[in-house]
Amino acid sequence: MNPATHIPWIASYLWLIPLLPFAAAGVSALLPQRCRKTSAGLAIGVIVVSTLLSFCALAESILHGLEPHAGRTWSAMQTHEVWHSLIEFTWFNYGTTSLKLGFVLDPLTAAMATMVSLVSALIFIYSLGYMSRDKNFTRFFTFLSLFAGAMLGLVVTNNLLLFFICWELVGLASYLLIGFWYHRPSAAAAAKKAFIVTKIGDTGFFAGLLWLYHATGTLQFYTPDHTGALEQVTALAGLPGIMGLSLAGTIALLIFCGAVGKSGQWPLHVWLPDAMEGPTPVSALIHAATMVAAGVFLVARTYPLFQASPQVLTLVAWIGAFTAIMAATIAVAQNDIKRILAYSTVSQLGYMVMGLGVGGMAAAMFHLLMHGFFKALLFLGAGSVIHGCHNEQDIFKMGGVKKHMPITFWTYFVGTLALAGIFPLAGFWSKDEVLTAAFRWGGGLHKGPFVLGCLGVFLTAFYMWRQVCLVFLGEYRGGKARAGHKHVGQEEAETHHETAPGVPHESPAVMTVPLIILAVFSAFMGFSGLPEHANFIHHFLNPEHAPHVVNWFVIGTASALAFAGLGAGHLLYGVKPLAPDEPDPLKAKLGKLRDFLRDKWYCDELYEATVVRFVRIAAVVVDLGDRLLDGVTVGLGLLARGVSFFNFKFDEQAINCGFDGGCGSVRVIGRCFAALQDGRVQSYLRLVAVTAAILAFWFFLK
Amino acid sequence: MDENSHILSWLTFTPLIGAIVIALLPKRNESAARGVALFASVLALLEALSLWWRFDGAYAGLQFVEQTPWIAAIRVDYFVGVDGLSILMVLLTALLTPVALLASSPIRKHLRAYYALMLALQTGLFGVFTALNFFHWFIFWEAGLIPMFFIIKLWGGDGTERAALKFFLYTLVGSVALLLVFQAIYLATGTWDFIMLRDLAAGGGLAPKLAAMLQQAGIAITPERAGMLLFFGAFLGFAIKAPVWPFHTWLPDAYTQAPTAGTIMLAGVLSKMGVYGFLRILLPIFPHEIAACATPLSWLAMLTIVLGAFAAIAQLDLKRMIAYASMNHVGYCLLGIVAVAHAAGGASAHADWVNEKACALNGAIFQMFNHGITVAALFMMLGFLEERTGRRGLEDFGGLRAVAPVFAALFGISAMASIGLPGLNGFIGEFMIFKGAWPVITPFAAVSLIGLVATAIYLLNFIQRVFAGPLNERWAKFPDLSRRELLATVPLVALMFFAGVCPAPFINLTNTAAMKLVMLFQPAVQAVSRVTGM
Amino acid sequence: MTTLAHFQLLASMLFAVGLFGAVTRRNAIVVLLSIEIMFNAANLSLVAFWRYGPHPEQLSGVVFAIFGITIAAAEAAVGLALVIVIYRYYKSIEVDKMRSLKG
Amino acid sequence: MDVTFIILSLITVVGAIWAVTLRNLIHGVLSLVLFFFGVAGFFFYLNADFVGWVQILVYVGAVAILAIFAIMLTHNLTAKDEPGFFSLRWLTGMAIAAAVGAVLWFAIKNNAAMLQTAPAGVTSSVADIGRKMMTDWVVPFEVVSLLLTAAMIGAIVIAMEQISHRK
Repeated sequence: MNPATHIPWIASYLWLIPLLPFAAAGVSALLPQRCRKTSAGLAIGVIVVSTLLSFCALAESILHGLEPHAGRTWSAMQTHEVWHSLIEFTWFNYGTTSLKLGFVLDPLTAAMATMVSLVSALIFIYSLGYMSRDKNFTRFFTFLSLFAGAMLGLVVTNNLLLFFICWELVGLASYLLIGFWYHRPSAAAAAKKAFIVTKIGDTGFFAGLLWLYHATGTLQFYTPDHTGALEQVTALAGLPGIMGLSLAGTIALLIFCGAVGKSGQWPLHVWLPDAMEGPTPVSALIHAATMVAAGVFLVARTYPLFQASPQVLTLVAWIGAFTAIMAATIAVAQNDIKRILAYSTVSQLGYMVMGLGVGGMAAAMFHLLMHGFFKALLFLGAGSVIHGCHNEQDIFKMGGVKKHMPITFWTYFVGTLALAGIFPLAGFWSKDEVLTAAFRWGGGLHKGPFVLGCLGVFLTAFYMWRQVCLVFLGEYRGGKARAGHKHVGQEEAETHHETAPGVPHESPAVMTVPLIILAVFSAFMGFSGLPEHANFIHHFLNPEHAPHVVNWFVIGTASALAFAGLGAGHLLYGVKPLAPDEPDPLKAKLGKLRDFLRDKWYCDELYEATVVRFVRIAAVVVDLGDRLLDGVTVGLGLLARGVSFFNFKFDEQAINCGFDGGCGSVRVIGRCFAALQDGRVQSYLRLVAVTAAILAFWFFLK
Repeated sequence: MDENSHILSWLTFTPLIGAIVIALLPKRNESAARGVALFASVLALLEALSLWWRFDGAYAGLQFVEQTPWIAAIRVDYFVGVDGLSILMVLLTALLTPVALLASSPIRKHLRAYYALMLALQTGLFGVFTALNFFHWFIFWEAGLIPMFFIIKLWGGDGTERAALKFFLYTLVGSVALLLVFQAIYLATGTWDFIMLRDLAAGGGLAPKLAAMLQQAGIAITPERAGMLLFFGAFLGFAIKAPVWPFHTWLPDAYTQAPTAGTIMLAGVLSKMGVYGFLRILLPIFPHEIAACATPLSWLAMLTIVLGAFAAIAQLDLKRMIAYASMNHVGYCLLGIVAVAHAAGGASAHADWVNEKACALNGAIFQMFNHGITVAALFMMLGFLEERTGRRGLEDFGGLRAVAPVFAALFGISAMASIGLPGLNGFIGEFMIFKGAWPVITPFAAVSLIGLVATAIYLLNFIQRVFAGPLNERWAKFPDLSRRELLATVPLVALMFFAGVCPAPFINLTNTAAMKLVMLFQPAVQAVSRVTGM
Repeated sequence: MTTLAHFQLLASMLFAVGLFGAVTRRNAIVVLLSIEIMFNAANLSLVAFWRYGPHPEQLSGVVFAIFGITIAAAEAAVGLALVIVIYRYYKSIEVDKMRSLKG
Repeated sequence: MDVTFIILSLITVVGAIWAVTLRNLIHGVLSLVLFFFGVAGFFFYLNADFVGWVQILVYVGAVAILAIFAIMLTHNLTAKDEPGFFSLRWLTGMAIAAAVGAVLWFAIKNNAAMLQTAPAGVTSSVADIGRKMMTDWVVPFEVVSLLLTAAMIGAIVIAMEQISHRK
């Protein structure tokens, strides 16, 4: 770093944003379980400080980002480049060189850090209420802090390796939190599944990282002298990679593997719905608002590599579009409130990935930020409903909750409309951006993602309204005391025996206040991305590619489809509220197709039958091979014993038995010789000596 | 550097003195053996730490050298010293022995013999890692083998006969191969000295001498083949010890049957003897041969990694599982070493092969250290598990986290270090190895990445079956770690964090030596970048 | 002067003594040791042949003797191990009691 | 026939005879050691110094010690119920030994080449032997090495399997 250039103070202290939560996690890991208040207070206090720092970073970058060449440029920036400010340090030396890590402050970082820390802070506070009776409360906040630290770390880093490190730590935190109720076999299995499935993607990411490191000699995204990994893309695009791609394309593809795993894209989406085994705040924080968006953020961060390879971008777009539509169809046929939201998350992530693939990086990031707010809102709302309905998660056993939980209802309602993309809520603007980008992508087959995306809008609106109708409208269907709560965990059950069972109840303020704040954000944040003129977000994140034209066709189609979806949902579920135990009307309408959707396109079964089975068989085969090898070595030693045993048996069975009967005369002669052969060694020796002596004499005399 | 301090000799023989003291203890005073052993091993640890303190990482040559003629007739010197290749191994040995002794409480019979053998083993290990003359290096090498054999046999589990015998025969074959190789080398060159042999080999003088010697014996052989022949012999010796697939079948039995402390030493340190042999002997003394064999060796490294990992998935016995995991992790070291030997090729924007290879080699050495720490912790905790319950089947437990949270947490951290989670030690070594190996042997490195995923599969399976799920009522009274067990475990876990977050102090120790070794394989570059003070 | 015949006669005498022990004594250890005596006699004969032979520079006899000693050592190691095993099995080391060679 | 030869002959023959006849096994082994030394003396006498040293090392140092160990381990300090001197067994043995000895005697006596005297200047330096071993004799050398290794392993295996049986 050129010492003369001015670094804004917040860039110098950017590392504090992730480090504070890490420190909190470390301290609270050493605290005994009884220090509940200390642990929670520490976690919340620290995340609030991080949030404030993030806001400072945002302010700083807005100040500079909007006027990139207004006198106070930090390094010799070309005018078209995004403003950024760098800090770097050496981790260790090897050979004659060193491994440098660093942090970057740029608009992408600032926006993402703000969203992550803000949503995290709200969810931490919400958790105070939700987890209040859990006996591992202290650990919960430890893990949450660990998660927040890792997530913020990957946001602020300027180095792909540090990114990967935080990325893995995020995966660890996710593993720990999904398996938080470890005594449930399903939670333990889901945690393992999440870790391994994302690890598969991470391996690709790791390979891409190694390759990029070798090819560019650095892993810093940007360096003051413009030799960062992302600043050498032009050179990489000229080198050959694998499968006919350029080296840049190959690396991008490998990095995208990581994003597919973490962001739950097809074909590695299977872990995300299972991850709902974790406590609901975890689902909100990790599996809706922040962690799963890390994959999208990764692609956005390394976007120059992707831009260098149109083939990879095409793949990204189609995977995103396919995931969006597939997850949306699955969400339609689910009954579990959290699973619906989980598939909705997968679907929305598909939108973001599609947005990246079609070249709308800023649009995708915008959708990511907005989605972070409203999906966190929806999950926390769902948590509140589950809390209020005594741990019921089946939406067919809810209904009429609006009366009992008005705050939850209204905030949830805002979230639903935002997700469905209804004007003027956040989702409307961001989804519109993504669809516009897809529309502009090209003609012919390249319109595919746009069409799938539009279909997805309809389905999104439909399943969300189905949920609202079934949960909040009509009459409460879960009044009867149910003997077995199939989803109820011990801890979750313990959290509310203060109210009588049977009637839903509103959640405490510590839970509703975060809902209200998030609802406000979901409602109004969209205006930061108004199209037409002064599209703030676009200018801010990616001034190079800001579209300036409003596409009324896209807006019209998307809005119409969203309203159609809401209408269809209302027709099926809203007009005539369902009675208790009445089957899903969708069953009649879709028939076998519904089973297919309810069973998630049989993805799990398919993987079980192919990948998992393959690994199992491979392991067994390797193990057998090993035993065989062992057998060969040991067997060589045993071979001699085996041969003699066989020989013995042969003598015993074939020779002795066969000849015994008919050889009486032979026996007589045999007995004579047998007398000679008395089994004493020395007799033989004598015989040998005498024979030798006689033979020698005979030899001499001859 | 104080050349006359004899610190290495003191370090090497401190445990032996302890062993002799134990042997002289009166029989009724058996329990004192434990105290004496601990004292001697802690003393050795302190000496090793002082060695570390005084070690100059920037100096590429040997330090604390002691050289005196010993058997003049066959030119055997007592010649010891440490450099960056061995300092971490000396530290590892010094560190793990007290830990293993702390984990020895299940030993109930023949206490004196047990502790004396453990200390003798430590002396053997120190000797192997400091000796620079084949003759007494080999004596120590064997001296490490014999106590181990008895430890497995006398204090091991039910199947010790087979395990001990297999261990003994396998390693004996390796030792005989090594001995023959060095006899031939001695006859051809008249020296046992590793350093002289390295210089000779670097000048290309070793193989012709060998061929000449064999020709004199009436065997017509080209220098290339002569060198290759001896390389294979030495390779066999180290491949069995490491072990490298397919010379590994002694490993699961020996690791499983040995008592906990024995397994800690076997997996933690003895397996490093093989890899150390690659560093100290195969790379410097057979540079051309190992370079010529780099591709087959890459196959072996890859197979060791992948097959080890898959075999671990299939195991239902936890100790066997971790045994295969250990093999899998040693495979990474080998991958890094092979990358150094491989003739680098291909186009690249930054064809900085020396640094790539130095990275791989540093990574391999660091991985040896890390793996020693991690696998020792894993085996130790498995030992605690077995000690408490008498079981070690994958399906015998369940939900232990509820009753033993500290145990679960420490085990989880160790498992994560083994998986290679960033922030813990395993990641640094693996990252550096892969970083260096990737450009050199891309296909092998890429396939080896499967090993990383497979490691996650079996270790998470382990955690899920043993620590998560509903509590197996049978173990409702399972005690959490005692103070003594914490004393043995926590330092290792702390070291995992430290090495994972601040690898620089460790890599600084090894870097110059690694660079020097890499330069042997990059003669063209040597002329240009002579920066490391050869 | 000592001629080659002196050595050969001495060697044959020692061989005969060893043979006597081997066929006479019952104790397996003594039998083994008698065999060692026979080995020694043979080695003595070989060395003497070398010393008196036409091509001493070939060193054949010496080398043979060394091989002989090696083999005798191997034989002694295995033999005495066997004796110990046999003792454990039969609780005796009398060769007469070992009759498993009988067909 | 010089004095050295006579003394050495006495030592060896007496040692050998004691070794095969004494009842006390320990005494027998000690006589055997005497015999071994005698043979070693002959080797020195014949200018085969190296063989002599090897003889002492291997026989006195290893074989005799091994034998003593075997005696101790089998608790067999004296050979009990060994038949007397004039038993049939001993007489047969002597007859056989005498027959074989006679054959050899006969062979030696009838060979004129046996009467030659020792040429001067015949030596066997260690270096020469080593060179021969590693050149002309390298294959037998390796075979014998292998045999020795196999014997070592075999001895260990044999002794060890019994331990496992006992358990």
